Amino acid sequence: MPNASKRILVGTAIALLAAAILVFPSLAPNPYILSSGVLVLNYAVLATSWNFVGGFTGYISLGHGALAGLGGYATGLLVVKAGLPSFAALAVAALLVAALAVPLGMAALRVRGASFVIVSIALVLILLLVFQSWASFTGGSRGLVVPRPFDLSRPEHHRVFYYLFAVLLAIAVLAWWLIDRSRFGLGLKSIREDEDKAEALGTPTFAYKLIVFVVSAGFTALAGGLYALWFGDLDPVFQFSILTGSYLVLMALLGGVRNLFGPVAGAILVGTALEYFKVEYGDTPLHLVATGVLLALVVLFMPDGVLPAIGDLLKRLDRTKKSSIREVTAAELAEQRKAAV
Amino acid sequence: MSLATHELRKAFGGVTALDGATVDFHPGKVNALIGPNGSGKTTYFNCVTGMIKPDSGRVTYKDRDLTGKAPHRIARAGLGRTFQLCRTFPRMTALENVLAAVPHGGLRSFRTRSDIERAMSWLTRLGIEHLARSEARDMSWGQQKLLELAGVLMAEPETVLLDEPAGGVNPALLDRIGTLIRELNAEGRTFVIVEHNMDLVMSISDHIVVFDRGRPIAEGPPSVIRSDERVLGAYLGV
Amino acid sequence: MQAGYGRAAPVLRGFSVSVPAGAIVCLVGPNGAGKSTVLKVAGGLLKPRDGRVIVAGKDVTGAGPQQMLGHGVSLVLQGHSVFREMTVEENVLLGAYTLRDARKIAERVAFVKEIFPVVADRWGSLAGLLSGGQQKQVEFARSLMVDPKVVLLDEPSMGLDPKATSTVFEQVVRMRDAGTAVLLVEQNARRALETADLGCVLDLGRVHISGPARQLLADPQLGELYLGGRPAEPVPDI
Amino acid sequence: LGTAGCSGDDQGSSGSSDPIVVGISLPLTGDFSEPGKGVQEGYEAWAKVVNDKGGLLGRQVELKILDDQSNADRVVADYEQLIGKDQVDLVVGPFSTRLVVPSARVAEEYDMLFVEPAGAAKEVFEQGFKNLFYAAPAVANDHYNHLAEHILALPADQRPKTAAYAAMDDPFAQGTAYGLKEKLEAGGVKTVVNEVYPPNTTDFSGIAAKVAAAKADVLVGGSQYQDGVNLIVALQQLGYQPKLAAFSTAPTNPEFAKAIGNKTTGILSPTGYSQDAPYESNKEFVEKFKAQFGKAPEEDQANGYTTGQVVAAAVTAAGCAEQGECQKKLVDWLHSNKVDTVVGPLSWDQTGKPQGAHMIQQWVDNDIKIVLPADVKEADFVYPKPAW
Amino acid sequence: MLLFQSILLGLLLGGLYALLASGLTLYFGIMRVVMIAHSAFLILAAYLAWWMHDRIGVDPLLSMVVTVPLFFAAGVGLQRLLLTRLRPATLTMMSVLLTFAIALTVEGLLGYAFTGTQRRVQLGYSSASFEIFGARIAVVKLIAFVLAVIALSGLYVLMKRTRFGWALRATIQHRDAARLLGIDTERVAGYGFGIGLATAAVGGTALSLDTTIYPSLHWHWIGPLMAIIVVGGLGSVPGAAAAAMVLGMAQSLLQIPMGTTWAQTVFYVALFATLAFRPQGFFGGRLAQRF
Ligand SMILES: Nc1ncnc2c1ncn2[C@@H]1O[C@H](COP(=O)(O)OP(=O)(O)OP(=O)(O)O)[C@@H](O)[C@H]1O
Ligand SMILES: Nc1ncnc2c1ncn2[C@@H]1O[C@H](COP(=O)(O)OP(=O)(O)OP(=O)(O)O)[C@@H](O)[C@H]1O
Ligand SMILES: CC(C)C[C@H](N)C(=O)O
Ligand SMILES: [Mg+2]
Ligand SMILES: [Mg+2]
Repeated sequence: MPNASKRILVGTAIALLAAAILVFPSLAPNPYILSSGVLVLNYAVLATSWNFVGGFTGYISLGHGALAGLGGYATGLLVVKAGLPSFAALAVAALLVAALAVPLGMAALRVRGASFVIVSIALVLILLLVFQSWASFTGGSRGLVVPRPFDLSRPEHHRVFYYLFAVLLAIAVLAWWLIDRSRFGLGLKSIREDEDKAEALGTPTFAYKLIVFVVSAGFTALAGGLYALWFGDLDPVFQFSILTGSYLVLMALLGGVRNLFGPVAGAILVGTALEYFKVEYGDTPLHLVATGVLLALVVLFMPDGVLPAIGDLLKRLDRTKKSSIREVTAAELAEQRKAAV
Repeated sequence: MSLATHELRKAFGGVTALDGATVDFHPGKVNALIGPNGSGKTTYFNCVTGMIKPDSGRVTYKDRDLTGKAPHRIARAGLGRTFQLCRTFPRMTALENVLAAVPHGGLRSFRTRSDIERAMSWLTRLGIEHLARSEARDMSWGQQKLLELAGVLMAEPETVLLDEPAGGVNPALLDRIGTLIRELNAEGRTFVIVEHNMDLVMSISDHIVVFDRGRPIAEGPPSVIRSDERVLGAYLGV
Repeated sequence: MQAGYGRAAPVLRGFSVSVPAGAIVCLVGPNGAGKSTVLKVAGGLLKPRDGRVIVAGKDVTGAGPQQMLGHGVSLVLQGHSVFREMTVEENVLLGAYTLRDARKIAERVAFVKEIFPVVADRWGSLAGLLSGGQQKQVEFARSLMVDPKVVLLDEPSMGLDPKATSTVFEQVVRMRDAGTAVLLVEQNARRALETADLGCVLDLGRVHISGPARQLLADPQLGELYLGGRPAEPVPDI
Repeated sequence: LGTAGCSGDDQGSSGSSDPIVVGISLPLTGDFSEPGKGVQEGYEAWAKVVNDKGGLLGRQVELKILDDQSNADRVVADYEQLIGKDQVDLVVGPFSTRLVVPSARVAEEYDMLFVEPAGAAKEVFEQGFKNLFYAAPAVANDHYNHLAEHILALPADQRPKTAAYAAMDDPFAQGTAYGLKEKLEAGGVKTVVNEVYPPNTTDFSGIAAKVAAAKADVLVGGSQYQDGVNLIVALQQLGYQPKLAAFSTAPTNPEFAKAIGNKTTGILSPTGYSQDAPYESNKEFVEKFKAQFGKAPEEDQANGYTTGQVVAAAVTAAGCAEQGECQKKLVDWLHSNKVDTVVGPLSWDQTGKPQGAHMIQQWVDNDIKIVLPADVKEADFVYPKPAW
Repeated sequence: MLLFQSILLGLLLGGLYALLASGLTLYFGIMRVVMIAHSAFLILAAYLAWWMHDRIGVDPLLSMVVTVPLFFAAGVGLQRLLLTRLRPATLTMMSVLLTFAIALTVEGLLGYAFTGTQRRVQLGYSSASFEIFGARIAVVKLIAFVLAVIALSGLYVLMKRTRFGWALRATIQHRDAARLLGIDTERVAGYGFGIGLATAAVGGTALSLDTTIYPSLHWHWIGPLMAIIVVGGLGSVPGAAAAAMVLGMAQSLLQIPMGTTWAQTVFYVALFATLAFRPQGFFGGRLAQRF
């Protein structure tokens, strides 16, 4: 019974969220709010993409910003240098980044825990160096200008991309859900808990990690590429930034990494908070302090995220206490068993 | 011939953990592997299941060479194992822990009725069904030990390698586990059990291999081992 | 005494035990009964929700492990608690962390090296690289470095081979003879009860039966339920 | 700078007494914060001067300034906000080429006039912007034109033979250095070292070692500020003495002399602005600026002020200042007219590129003075440079 | 000549890297904490040195009298107030995020207090140097190097030879067991963290002698330092020192043919090579986790 009511609750929540996302553009009072909406959706896709790796396998990557940057640059370069149509370029770019994620993942996923985090940071820094230095190809610090896919007025441009991001988000969330309920997903989660044990139980851990890393990279690249088409100006310093990567982690954590909509909720919260800090403390570096403090609070007091915290709260209101201790003595158990035989 | 190793050797720096272990386990039987602390039993399991690579020697299973294969491949070939220091998935519930051992297969949902029923029945057989929805990290040592056993049995490997299944398990329950092992063996499963609890070993095994310093020094049925002098000297300490 | 973890239901529900100096009290019970929890409370790792811990007539409820050590209470944990990335030497010497008397330490070191040969053999290697049983031995050796008034041992024989098990039980007896109060948790229940003076069966966080160890051992009903034997009359539950 | 809220008054038609709101995003924090703040002062000085005189078209001028944290993504959002949400009447540019390019695109797409104080690199003018105007005399690549002419005019035996270039990886900084490099190479001065370093470089000993080992006659630093100082100190540590050393922007900074141990004599730098320049409005600017901020204006401040002047000229001529049709009028007017500013008369080609040249300053007797071109010089060109 | 000069420069640079990396190694190897904020504190120390020099006029080296104890105390505080709250099971991962947050906070506060302007200590001997075998060594760089060597040796002795060092390592490996042996784990862990942070104070002072500082500079240091500790073998102080020297030298030498930017990639190339060929690091082994 609690299962059914829970399902109804979740169902309504999803419907409400979807409806809110869909009607937002028509309620947005001006193009600026709309463009902020695009940004938040972009964050939501990125955080959800991050969560394929972070949520399932427990490998925390601070380097996903770099994958998004790669997606953006690949899309841009394919349009500019190869003359591909924008969305063909986007698709090819995502495939390229996914392909590149194979060797990257093979190197990075060999190590666990802290080493992996370090590798992911290194990934950002090395790509930054390469994209800055290899100016003849990437445009270097001059940046890369990605032509607009549609000839639309700016507000219309925002609106179209808003819906494109919404579609991408829906696909990413769906993919996450599919994996979450699958055996593949359970295998990934067992990696998160104890990799050796999982392997001994027959899970091809390396292949699993690699597959999910590639999937994650693909979605991240799609988001990055779509962002490039929307935004138009790429600069290595901002495309390959640890800060972006860490915002994704913050969002996913804040929302809850074990939860389908955790990253989305986190993106909405953090995205809005970032805007707010900017407005409030915009002319001082205190926005960094605010971000830092927020992150610290989440890590210290809500390491499982907001959604699970709310879930716990609901559970606590629910009176029925659960306990792990056995409620019958060994003797009673023996009796029961005898009766059952 | 099922699980066998030939001249398996493994040294860690100066310590020779396995020193030419040639062993042949009897298929369809309950085999025991005993020996003093540090005689190389766990290392032997690790080599067999691919967790570490032997320096030399061969591991074969049903005439297939498994030496140096990845652990998951070996597991899929039909060898399941438990760990001496019990290893459960701490933040997964007991039920999920057991389900995680179901052979994996793509995006199909794991929440099939039969899987769950099977998992629950294993928990019940090991006396921890009341913990199905508790996370493993909240369990006592012995409970985790049992949970791990349930996990490996869920995978239904043809050959089950158990590293000290009795460590920390209540003796009353242990009797039941002994019975369970015999039952499963009767269904055709092969067991290789590392254990220091001689009562258990002597009562359930058909064939015993005794290790000392990384190699077998004796083997045979319990009655023979019980009175083997080398075993008495090296292991039982009498 | 009442105790539990986090917000979950209590694990110990009105449990009391007293351990006279110069006696071994053995605590047995099914997995998850709360034995380890009793020791953790007594050792100061877990604060009881209700009830008191009394050492030598003094109420020390709520004291941390460091203070408990000051009161002469020493606890050896269940499972493996060696410092894996430190050498055996460092592990053993850390056992004497609170001692300052170099000569006494040297004496103790010589003593543990003698009774556990593996400690001497592997003096310089990292403890984490030893086999499971070897680690257990190092751990026990570490606990022998001090002379506490009260020793709490959580399954000290788990994973040990028969020889080492005997050594451990000998040492427990030696401690008792030296006037130490020993509270021993064991799943190797028959052996433990043979050694102990008093026995106490714990189930569901309560004392089920307690009495002289020999008497418990002889009780056929207890045997079936907790030691492997015949069932006793059920105790009503709330 | 308490400025207009978010009310977004949509009917700011000319003739009303509402203030004219000018929207600006500036890098007040982050990498470009120092020059960013300089430009801010320039803007504020301009607004005060205009308002003291009764405003533009009889309306007061109000600045709405946002901080973009030196971040290109932010700067776009800022202009998006200024134009879309705050409905400002006019926008003017941020500091630095890196931020100008993306923000100019937003203005372009909302059909807004975009006069900017600091997008000097040539990339700015290659984007096809139709509404952009750079409010300074010359683009980066032309900053050293006078110096190049002078060097190449030296008698053959005095003329330097080799040159070393070290430039920050930044379109502007590289633009200045490479503008000179191109001309010197064409004139036969051999390039012996050509180094590019990322903006965040702090350790210059490696670059310095290369330059010192090559013993180049001329050293050209494509620098912003601190990197120039660091490079000089590293070179001093290695005992390298060039005959001629030129750095973009760094030497004009008030802290410069002290930072390199006062061994400044002979160091060169291009500038688009001089406090003593004879242009009509300049005297007023220097005077009022000093009164307002208690210090003399530098180049960054002048650039901000100039930007204001350019916009003001267009608004006055077109007789309007609001979003919509009016912006086109402003743009058209600027394309076909010349504006008198504190850096001299400015006019632009179709891409918004100004048509002037920079002057060359040199440290002489603990002061920085204009030495080139000869017709406006305040001191004689020192060559070769004394040891530092 | 250029080669010899570059080798010298590489050596001096390597010394500084070694000191800073060993602080990181301390947290990680001994405490399983990935301390992203280490370089933020490094910059903070440099700022304090600069500030004292600028305001009070004392030599930056003297600032250590204040910063080293201050940082030690701050480290103890951080550990006791924040890091202890993390669950042991997820300590490593969560510590990354927590210390990342601390880094952001420090950076923001630095920016707030001192603005984003680049700062540099101006000393009478900033550009002084002396010559050996035709190459020049700047006095400030030599001082920084000597500081690094002293701090590094002190650290090594402390960890391997003192009771405190043992207690610290025991605490990290099995906290409950350590408590049961009478070790005051809270205090010990706090001190351990304090010592790590104190190395940042020394390093920051050394850094301030010869480079520019600005609030976001710490990002610039994180990458190379992290790469060094992986190449050196996570947790090994001598390993970190050796890797730092080798990589510092390599960076310096590679600058000759490749230029500044590409030369920086040597750290990451080394990092990836390490992972490919010797994941446990080139200069120190780690336990196999399996059992
Ligand atoms: N990773 C390792 N590195 C170094 N030495 C090791 C390693 N693993 C095991 N050894 C050594 O190899 C020997 C055999 O260890 P193993 O764990 O196989 O013993 P075991 O027979 O399982 O003993 P126990 O009954 O105590 O579990 C021991 O001396 C141990 O110290
Ligand atoms: N950290 C914990 N959090 C929550 N519950 C716990 C925790 N540790 C133990 N428990 C629960 O408390 C009960 C008693 O555990 P305890 O470890 O004391 O049992 P035990 O008698 O020592 O069992 P074993 O023989 O298996 O070691 C168990 O039901 C267990 O599920
Ligand atoms: C002349 C300067 C104001 C130009 C500016 N530094 C730029 O990046 O374009
Ligand atoms: Mg073993
Ligand atoms: Mg227990």
